Amino acid sequence: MTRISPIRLDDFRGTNPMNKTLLLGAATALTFLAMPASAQDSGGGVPADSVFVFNTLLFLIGGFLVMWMAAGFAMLEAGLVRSKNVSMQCTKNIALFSLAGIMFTLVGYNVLYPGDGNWLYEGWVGNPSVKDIKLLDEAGNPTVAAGDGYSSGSDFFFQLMFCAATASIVSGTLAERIKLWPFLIFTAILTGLIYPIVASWQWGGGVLSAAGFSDFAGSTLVHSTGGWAALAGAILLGARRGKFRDGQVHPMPGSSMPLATLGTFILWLGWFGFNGGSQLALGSIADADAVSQIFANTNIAASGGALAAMVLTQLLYGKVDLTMVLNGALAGLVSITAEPLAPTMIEAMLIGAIGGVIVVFAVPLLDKMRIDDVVGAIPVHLLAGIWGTIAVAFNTQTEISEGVARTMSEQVMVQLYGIGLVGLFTFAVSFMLFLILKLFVGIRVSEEDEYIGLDAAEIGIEAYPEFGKGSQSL
Amino acid sequence: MTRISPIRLDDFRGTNPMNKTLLLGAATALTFLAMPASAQDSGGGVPADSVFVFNTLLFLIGGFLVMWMAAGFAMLEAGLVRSKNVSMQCTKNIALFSLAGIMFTLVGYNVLYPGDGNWLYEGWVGNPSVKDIKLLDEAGNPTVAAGDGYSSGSDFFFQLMFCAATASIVSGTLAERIKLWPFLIFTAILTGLIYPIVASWQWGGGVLSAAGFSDFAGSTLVHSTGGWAALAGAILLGARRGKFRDGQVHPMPGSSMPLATLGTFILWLGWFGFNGGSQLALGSIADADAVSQIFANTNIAASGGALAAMVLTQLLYGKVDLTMVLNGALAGLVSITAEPLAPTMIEAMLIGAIGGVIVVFAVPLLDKMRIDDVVGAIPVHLLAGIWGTIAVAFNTQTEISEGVARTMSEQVMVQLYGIGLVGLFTFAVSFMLFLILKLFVGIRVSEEDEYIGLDAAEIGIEAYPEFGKGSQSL
Amino acid sequence: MTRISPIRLDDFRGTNPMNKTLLLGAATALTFLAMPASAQDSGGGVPADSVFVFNTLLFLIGGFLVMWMAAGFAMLEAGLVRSKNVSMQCTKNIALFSLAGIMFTLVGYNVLYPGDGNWLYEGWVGNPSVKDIKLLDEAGNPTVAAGDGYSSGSDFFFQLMFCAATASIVSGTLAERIKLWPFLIFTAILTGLIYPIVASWQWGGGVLSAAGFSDFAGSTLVHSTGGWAALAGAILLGARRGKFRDGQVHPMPGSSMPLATLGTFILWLGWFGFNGGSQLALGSIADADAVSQIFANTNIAASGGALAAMVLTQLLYGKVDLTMVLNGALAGLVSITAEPLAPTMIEAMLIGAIGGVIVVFAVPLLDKMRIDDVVGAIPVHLLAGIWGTIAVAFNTQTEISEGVARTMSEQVMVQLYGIGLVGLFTFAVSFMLFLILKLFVGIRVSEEDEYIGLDAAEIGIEAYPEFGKGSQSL
Amino acid sequence: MKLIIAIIKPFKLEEVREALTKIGVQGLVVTEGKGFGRQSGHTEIYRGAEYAVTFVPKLKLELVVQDTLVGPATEAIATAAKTGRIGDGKIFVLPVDSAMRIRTAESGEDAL
Amino acid sequence: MKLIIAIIKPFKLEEVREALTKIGVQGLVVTEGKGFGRQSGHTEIYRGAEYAVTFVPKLKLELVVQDTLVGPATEAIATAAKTGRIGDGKIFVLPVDSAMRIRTAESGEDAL
Amino acid sequence: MKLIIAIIKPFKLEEVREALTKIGVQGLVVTEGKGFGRQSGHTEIYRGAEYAVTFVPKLKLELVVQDTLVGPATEAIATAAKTGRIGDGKIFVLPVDSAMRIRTAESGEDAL
Ligand SMILES: Nc1ncnc2c1ncn2[C@@H]1O[C@H](COP(=O)(O)OP(=O)(O)O)[C@@H](O)[C@H]1O
Ligand SMILES: Nc1ncnc2c1ncn2[C@@H]1O[C@H](COP(=O)(O)OP(=O)(O)O)[C@@H](O)[C@H]1O
Ligand SMILES: Nc1ncnc2c1ncn2[C@@H]1O[C@H](COP(=O)(O)OP(=O)(O)O)[C@@H](O)[C@H]1O
Repeated sequence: MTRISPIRLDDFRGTNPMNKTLLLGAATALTFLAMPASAQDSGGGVPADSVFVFNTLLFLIGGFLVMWMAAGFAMLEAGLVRSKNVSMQCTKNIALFSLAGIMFTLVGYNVLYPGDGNWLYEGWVGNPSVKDIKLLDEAGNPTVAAGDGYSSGSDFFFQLMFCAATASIVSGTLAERIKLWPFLIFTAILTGLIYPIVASWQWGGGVLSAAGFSDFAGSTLVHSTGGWAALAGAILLGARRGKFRDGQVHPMPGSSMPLATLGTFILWLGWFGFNGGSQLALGSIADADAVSQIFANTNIAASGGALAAMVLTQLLYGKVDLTMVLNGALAGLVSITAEPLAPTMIEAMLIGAIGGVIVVFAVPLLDKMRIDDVVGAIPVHLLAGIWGTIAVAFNTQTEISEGVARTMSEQVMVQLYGIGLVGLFTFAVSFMLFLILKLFVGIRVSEEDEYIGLDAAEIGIEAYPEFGKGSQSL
Repeated sequence: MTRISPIRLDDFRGTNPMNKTLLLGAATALTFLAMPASAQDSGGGVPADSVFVFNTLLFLIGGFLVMWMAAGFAMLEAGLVRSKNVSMQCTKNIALFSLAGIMFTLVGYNVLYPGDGNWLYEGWVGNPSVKDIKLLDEAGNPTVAAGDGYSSGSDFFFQLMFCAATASIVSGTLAERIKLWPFLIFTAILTGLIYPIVASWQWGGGVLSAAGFSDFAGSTLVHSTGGWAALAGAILLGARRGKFRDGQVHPMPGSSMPLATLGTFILWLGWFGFNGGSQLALGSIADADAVSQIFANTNIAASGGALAAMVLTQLLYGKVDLTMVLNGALAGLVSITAEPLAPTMIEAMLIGAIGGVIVVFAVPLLDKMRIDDVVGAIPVHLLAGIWGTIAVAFNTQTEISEGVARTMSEQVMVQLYGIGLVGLFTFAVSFMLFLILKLFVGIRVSEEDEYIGLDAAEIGIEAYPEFGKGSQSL
Repeated sequence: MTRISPIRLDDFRGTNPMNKTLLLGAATALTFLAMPASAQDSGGGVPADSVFVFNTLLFLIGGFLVMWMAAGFAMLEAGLVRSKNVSMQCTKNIALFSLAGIMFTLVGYNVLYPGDGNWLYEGWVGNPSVKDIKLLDEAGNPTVAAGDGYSSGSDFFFQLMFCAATASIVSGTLAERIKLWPFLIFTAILTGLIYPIVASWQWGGGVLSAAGFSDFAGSTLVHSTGGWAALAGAILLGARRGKFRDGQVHPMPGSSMPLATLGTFILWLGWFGFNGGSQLALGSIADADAVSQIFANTNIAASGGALAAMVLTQLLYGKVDLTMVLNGALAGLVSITAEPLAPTMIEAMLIGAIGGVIVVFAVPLLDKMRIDDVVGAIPVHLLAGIWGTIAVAFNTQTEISEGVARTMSEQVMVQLYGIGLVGLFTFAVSFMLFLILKLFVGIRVSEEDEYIGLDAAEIGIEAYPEFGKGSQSL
Repeated sequence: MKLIIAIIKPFKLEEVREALTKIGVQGLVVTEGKGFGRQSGHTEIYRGAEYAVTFVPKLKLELVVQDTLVGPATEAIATAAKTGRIGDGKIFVLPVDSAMRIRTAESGEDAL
Repeated sequence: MKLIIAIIKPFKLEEVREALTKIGVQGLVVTEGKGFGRQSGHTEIYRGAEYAVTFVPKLKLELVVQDTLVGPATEAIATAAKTGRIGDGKIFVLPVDSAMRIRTAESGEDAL
Repeated sequence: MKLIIAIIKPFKLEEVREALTKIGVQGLVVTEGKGFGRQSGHTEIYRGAEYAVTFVPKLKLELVVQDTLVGPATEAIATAAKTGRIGDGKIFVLPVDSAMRIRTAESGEDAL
């Protein structure tokens, strides 16, 4: 396993130091790369304008698929919380998605893609500014040239959805006890600054990109980032009352398994956009092949994760645990996200399966540590995200942008460096932020409110007024 | 704000008087326009056949996304009615979508697109006839030339979904009390004639198009049309028994907030097809940029609407109202539908936010007027639709097809003319139709049937037989 | 009705005997066909590389839409079983989809597409081997040439989803009584061998293809295959306890009509991918027209099926039966699947409507035969599948790959031959397999387990713990 | 003290509660139940097969009242719950030995 | 008149109802309940952690019958509800002071 | 033998059950109910309109005990269910004529 894959596509999601002047957004450099293989040679190749349309279309399709993941998170979480907190969980999910859309526009996008010379601290923090897109001038002509290889609005749309996904991860872990507005304040900062800063280190051409870190679609940058923030919040919030009583774990079964299953299927579907779209280009045979490979790998990684969790829970507990199977599928997806292109399908299946195994062991482990993660987001997004990021190294020996070839163990170190940097920063900042919120606003609902449920306490809308203890049930 | 945008794309959704011979469907003229920018120049441009495929693909993707909105309406409505009417609401939604598919084929499409010389009354009513598509001849060759710029079947598919959406709007308002079959009779006429006639005035090159009216994807033509029909029905049907008792409003909480949330997310996703597909072309850099801008604007308008409703209900009632947030997101989407391309993202956000504000004030206002709109379709689709249609004028000073430039206030007048014309016609015809149905068939279920619920009374299928008062709950 | 359509596209989904050397996957030969019409001629046509990208994109979009059908089956079945079996039904659906993904990779794909010389028994059984996809070499170059016309990974992805759909069909019929693991063992063999063998007869260039059988997207190869397997299982399993008591049918109403409705809408959406993607090519005007026609026909066939079932249940029972309307829509879709391209829209509507009629009569008929099909999969997939396959002959008089023209009645015979062959093989093998499982492992849960529900008995996860009899309902 | 058990049609709950409040009843508890009686159920058709729904949704009210209130309470319920149609329900009165308010440990009629 | 309260296993409802109908019982009301008794609950595992389900689903039947029917009704219930396995349930008989049919204001045994 | 009916706050169920088990109560049945009493409900706002939620979720426990256990059981319930805040609930005791265990046909106190 010491193959050399010369130029990794994801390295070009962000800045390519040699071509800074070209950098206008996430995918610019990539297109630059893709072109020689396709558009520029017209002997049967794809003409430049067609490449532009294909790439844009990939962003748009990928973008709407990832947008759909917002519904997936909402349904998964609505299914895994108790019915007295379901309306609140729906409220948080639609609110965070809306907020992410606005914060990323107002601040985040330009922080993520500082481009050439728009860094506040070179390689570390981009300059916050509004991204107020207007692609066609008054005469209906594009404001940006075809040479960019894709419409920057489509890229924006696509990248926004990643930012929103990061926030969705947090809401699940902290469910059933965090107050609505403090949660939204945190979300605003997460989507406006924390995630964009982290992602800029790699995709914006910052320090991680320079260090040779590799994370194709964001196992670390998106999923672990969400997971670290969730972990910080979970520690500061504390567990739901009654979860850890008398030295024992007291499960609080989710209110609707079909909704949780639906949410998982939605996420699975959306992930084709998440990983496939991260190829950032579709306008050549090589790119079409790459996206196809990614689709196939993404699917089998999820399959591997789900089946691994299924077999393992059967062996461990004598019964299959559906919620673990759902988590396992998602862990498989997170695991393959750092590198969905390079592995063969069998390798992808194994990478995903290990993700599934991680979940089955990590869920009770977190319980033992008295960390209450309502939907399993920490095992799925943080831990499987770390695993997937490390696994990149096993699979490839990358010659990165600086033109340096690495051995597998060298690359493992780089990957660990990236994981550590992202973890440290995200965890520390999130912890401080939650702490400030805790001290000055309060982040946790009162004991009584938690007992009657956040739906009754904070928003006054029952999820199922006619069932169970619902007020309209007589 | 007195910019001149020379040629607005949506003006070409319908007839371009100068190119009548080319008119074969919705997008013909547009493609004609698009071509100079792309296909016809082959110096790096997109070849004509590729343009054809791209445009067709946009219609197909846009079409399946809008089709998906049918599921969104179904889930939203199933979540917002009481459980004793949920099966009926599902039945109505799948039935109306099926019926729309057939009526639009048998009558509607050709009424909507009378093309050159196929008007019954020039500019007002197209000639009804069957659109029995057969695109390939016996030898497998296309029956229509590449010069059309897109496959007419894909255009049909796309336009059909708009027709179905109009009908979906009505079913929510009239829920929980209208009889199934009279509702379906109304739906058949709405989808076969009313909507096609209204839409033909603009997109079929009729009177509104000639007047310089501008409605990119149908804030007025689709959403307000549905809203006016719903209003007429709501007035004639009367409120649900018990809703307005003793001079007070008695809310009847919806049965499932997660389903309502899911429905909203589905609609949000589908709207990318609704607005993005309405660009009607994807085969050039300008078109790809346009569709990208539309996606980005559509998303942030929804975000604005949702957050505005959230903040406002918090301020007004001290609690966030989830159902208002869901309505707010949809109102944001409706508001931006009349012009999703011209605004910058910040402008789009504001347009959407005002839509959200409208909803929060309009819902209790309707209650005060004793108009019982079960799901809030009138505020969302009719009122936000009017707002969005007017907002077009603020944003652009259009030089319309006749080559006339207008000031903002002139354009406001044209927009109001269009809003008024559509409102008058749709409301009057719908009212008469519902009146006839009321007199000759009866449109409202009996008091007892309403009490036991339409599921038990009319279709004998319980939505949740094992929960609440379900017959299988012992 | 004796038209000659010279070359049917679906004949090229599999082997073209004259071009064996080119055969590398499902769509190869098709692309070969498509090229003269588009890519090879560059006078305004689509360049070869663009064709490659278009075709690949069709597979990817089609593939993710069909993947989404897995969620549709899950929701439909979760809605139609009783609440005590809902978690199990969700478990089975996500497990079977995962398993199909792995078995098709490990064995199935290469069995389905033996290509040139990779048959175990020429024309009957392909050689099982792993399909471990790796599309780009170490240098990032495609491992397969552009001449193939599409990325083989995208084709794999698309075909996999058909395999998974076949397995989904079975799970619904056998719900509420079959044990989890034996069901999964069956699924593994169904997706690894049975379905691939059957499909290879036509799409792999085997005996049915040679015989001139015609089944565009798999009314017989996918839907009836699933239906036959379901029938075999239903007979060996026996009915749910209490379903047929005292010589009477005792209905067991499904637990959630909105979920069943959602599932149906999901399937309807996914079917555009199922049928549209089966055109296997998008890179020419003819192909774009074909896909458009297929979308329009597919939609109206579903509409026809739904409305036919609606009207018929109203006439027969005096009440519309929602579950029959849902089944009717699906039966319409299955019916048009064997030939969604050739019919005009009106013909497609009628073909679908007859599918809906079949369902309404077949559901009680199966009850009379004491065959307990929980969700109606046998009427929908097996019977409407047979009808759709026969209907191919009415519509076209095909000149098949051997260059032979047939009369309608000749083609009916060929269609019946295919239906019979697939039925015999699938039913016999499935029956034997279930029998072996019954004898050696047991396939049915105990009476007590069936009474308390599979959720409590086999997986210990309640679907709705807080509603109805749920353990958390106090 | 007596325990009054009233079985009523669900949509009459609000009226009955108001009638009881008016005569001074201070508390009661309601449970959902299914009744079987002269008011028969109905049959439904599901996927072409008929089935009987034997039981009819009812509400069961239970209230303990001092002896002097038994008459008025019974009457109040009977009046408010009556539609005159079959299935209106029943009122039963049972003897009670003792009562206690958990919060204060008051007992007897003070507990009501 | 007596009130018979029977706690039974849910799946026995139909048999019990038929048995009671046969001996002339004309009405009853059923409520869902959870029982605690010798028949213990069970434990489940959810996401790797065990929890006890202490209560077992039961149905509670209540019927007021004239004194002469107490014996037959008790016996009918006991026979129909019996499986012989733990958890079959109990039958309690309580005195009733009065009964009234809301629809007709009939009282006493006529009300049943 | 007496029937003890206790109306309690739902979250007190586990504590009450344990308290009863300790003093030797072997069985009981719980039903969900909605209470109306001094503890008033609350109002909600839905889509801009207020509505009152009059009833409060309560659990109703029923247990038949031999006479000697009536005192201890009442006390056990009262102690375990008490929060001291309004709405804690009530305990009623009613006379029971007879009891029977369906499984064994045992009767009287043996049936409990
Ligand atoms: N003997 C009885 N014991 C307890 N409940 C009864 C009895 N008879 C009837 N009920 C309850 O009263 C309800 C109404 O009784 P029913 O015979 O249907 O009509 P009506 O009250 O008009 O005589 C029944 O549904 C049942 O719940
Ligand atoms: N003393 C009691 N008072 C009221 N209900 C009881 C009592 N004992 C048992 N029950 C009810 O009867 C049901 C069956 O009792 P259990 O002790 O489990 O088995 P068995 O009836 O075979 O003795 C319990 O679940 C409970 O609902
Ligand atoms: N007279 C009564 N008969 C039956 N149940 C009662 C009676 N009074 C109160 N309850 C029940 O007890 C619950 C608590 O009573 P409430 O008056 O609210 O507070 P408290 O128990 O502190 O006096 C009520 O919700 C109701 O269910």
